[in-house]
Amino acid sequence: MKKTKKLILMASVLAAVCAANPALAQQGKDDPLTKYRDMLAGDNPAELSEMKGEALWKTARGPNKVSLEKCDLGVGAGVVAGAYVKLPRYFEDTKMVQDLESRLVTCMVMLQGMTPAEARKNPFSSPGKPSDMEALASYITSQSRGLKMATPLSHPKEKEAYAIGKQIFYYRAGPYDFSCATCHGAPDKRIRLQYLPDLTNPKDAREAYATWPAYRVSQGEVRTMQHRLNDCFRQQRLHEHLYTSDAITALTMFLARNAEGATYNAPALKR
Amino acid sequence: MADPMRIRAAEKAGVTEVKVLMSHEMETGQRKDGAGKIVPAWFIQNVSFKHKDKEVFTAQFGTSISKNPLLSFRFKGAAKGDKIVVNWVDNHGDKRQDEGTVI
Amino acid sequence: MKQNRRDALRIASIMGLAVAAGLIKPGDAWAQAQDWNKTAFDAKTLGDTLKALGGSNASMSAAVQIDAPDIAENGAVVPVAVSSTLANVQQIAIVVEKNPSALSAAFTIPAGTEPYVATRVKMAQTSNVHALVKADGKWFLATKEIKVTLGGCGG
Amino acid sequence: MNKKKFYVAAAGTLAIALVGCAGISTLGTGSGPSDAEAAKLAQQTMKSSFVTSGIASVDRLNQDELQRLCTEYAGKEIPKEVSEKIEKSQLAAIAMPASANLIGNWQEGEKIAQNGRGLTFTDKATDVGGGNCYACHQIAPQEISYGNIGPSLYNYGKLRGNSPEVVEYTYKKIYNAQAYAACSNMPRFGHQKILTQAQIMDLVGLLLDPQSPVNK
Repeated sequence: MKKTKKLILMASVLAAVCAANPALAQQGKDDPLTKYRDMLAGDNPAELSEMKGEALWKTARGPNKVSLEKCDLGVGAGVVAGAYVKLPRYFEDTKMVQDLESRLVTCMVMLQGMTPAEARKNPFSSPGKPSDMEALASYITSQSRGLKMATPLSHPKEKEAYAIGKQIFYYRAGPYDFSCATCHGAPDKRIRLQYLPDLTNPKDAREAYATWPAYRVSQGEVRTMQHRLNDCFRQQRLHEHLYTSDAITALTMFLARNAEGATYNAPALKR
Repeated sequence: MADPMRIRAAEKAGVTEVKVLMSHEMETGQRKDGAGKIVPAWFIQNVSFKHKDKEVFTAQFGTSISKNPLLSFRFKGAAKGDKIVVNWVDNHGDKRQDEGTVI
Repeated sequence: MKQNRRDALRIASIMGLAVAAGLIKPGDAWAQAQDWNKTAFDAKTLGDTLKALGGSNASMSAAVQIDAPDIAENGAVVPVAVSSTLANVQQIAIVVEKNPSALSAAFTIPAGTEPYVATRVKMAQTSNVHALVKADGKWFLATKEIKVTLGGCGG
Repeated sequence: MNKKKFYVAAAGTLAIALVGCAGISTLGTGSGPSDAEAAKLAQQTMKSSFVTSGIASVDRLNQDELQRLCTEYAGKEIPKEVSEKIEKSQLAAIAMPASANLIGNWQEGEKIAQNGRGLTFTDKATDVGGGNCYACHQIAPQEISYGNIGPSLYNYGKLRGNSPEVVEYTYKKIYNAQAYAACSNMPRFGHQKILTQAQIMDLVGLLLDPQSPVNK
């Protein structure tokens, strides 16, 4: 009897430890930024980008003067709803694992007749130079809101991408000796006042992936996963990666897959 | 041309809360570009809200309203289904008019 | 004075005709009729801003509330809401003391509209933020300090 | 896409779903490449995915011996002989300044601790970089926006005094943290030429000068 009780107690303690959500701790009473974040929640300028992206998706563009409405994002030609939570994935027609932005480039080239260079021309907006890619990503990701992350990991190329992504995550290099894990490999860490998701912990990994793309109030733009990783590499003091490169796809695969089961909730609003 | 606004207006117990997001750079005139040159100020100056042709709220903005401005206010007298007409004009004379429905 | 008013009315009716004739879209007519208080937006101090808005002095009042965070994670977007329990509120203004141009925004509150506004302002640095409220022809004031922190990786 | 194939894929996905409290390191990759194979593929992938941009050239991907070892032991316990080897070699490579007084100007040190710029592909070679110390450490109490990847340095000098040993250790620790803690997260500010000797001395001042707000 006593033993059973002890076991139950141990199990419940374990459960409590498992349930302890660092993301919730961020919103605890002692976090001085709680009020700031609460007041911003609800009115997300990303919605302007979603509206713009939807119009772009449906507008005939490129030399072929067709819209993207027949673009196959992995769940059927023209299907946007639920596409993002199943990316990145292997695509038979390109024989590649592709994330959303890589796939959009493919559609702009194959359907709309743009050159790859044209399609990749302005991936990240700057003041006065809005990016179609960011708007399209805002719209497409918004159509997965509320769904569970379910990135496939069955094709050998998907498995390979995951394994490569994991290696990149831990790869220390550059003048600062940083890897992704330097900032995202331990619980409850902050840079300045910003909490860093521990991407080696499933709970944080889910919460983090499920909230990109995001409208960055510090930049006044919706930033995509490609931009997030590009800027992480920049801050790591590595050199610049090519937009939609294999390294980014692999790392995204690793992160997306580790977010398995997360309820997708983006475009979000972040600092 | 300016991008559309997102307008939300919800009526509850006779009070309608209006929330509008406007798509605009809101350049302060203080920022320098990559080449070190000052980027000229470019910002929304006036916003007006009308319900049944009656002005129910107006705003004058300076350069320190955040990019993609949010504006929210509350007024009495609207019913569900009524239209709210929002206009803005910026210092270049660019403007935008959109309409929202009270829910 | 009377003459001016009549002129204004005449202009208004001409504009109305132009709109009706399809010469000017309603938005255009509206845009051309707007006033923007340059003097107020050029003012560097709370006092000069108040003067430009037509006030001479404002008294601190607990009937004016500023709802804003104590600390902002980023100065580019700082949420600020102003409300008041005063009767007959006609105008609300938000002033950020240490910004290059102190006045962020000024709002008119017609009868039937509640004395409440919420927006987001840019703050160059930690500063006092003032809410000016004109009610029954008199100006009232509330003040709150908002700290702006440095965030992110810093590069 | 073949529908049947898709359902098979979905079933496979479910089979590898995370269980309970398991960490991500235990997440199976099925028949994917081994770690060693993946490491090799990752090198190739990164080489083909990165381009020289501004001051950041592609050779930044090339690891030195320490980076290679710390990558190899990431998330694992580092064997004692490996960590001792790292610390010894890093300590031996520290260059001491000519000046006998290592306590620089704390006001300058504070600016360096606040400055997070330098060495990114958007920085210029002529930009004066900083240490970005507040990103990871609490230092002077006036700055409320500080990180916690590293320990708090508030009262650093007050707690330790400023004997010659403490001064020398502090300089060397900033110069090369790996000399005392193999595979530390802290950049090797002197060794990797992120900061100059004079800048490091100013940081020593920030931490040890009795007049610095750190020790008030």
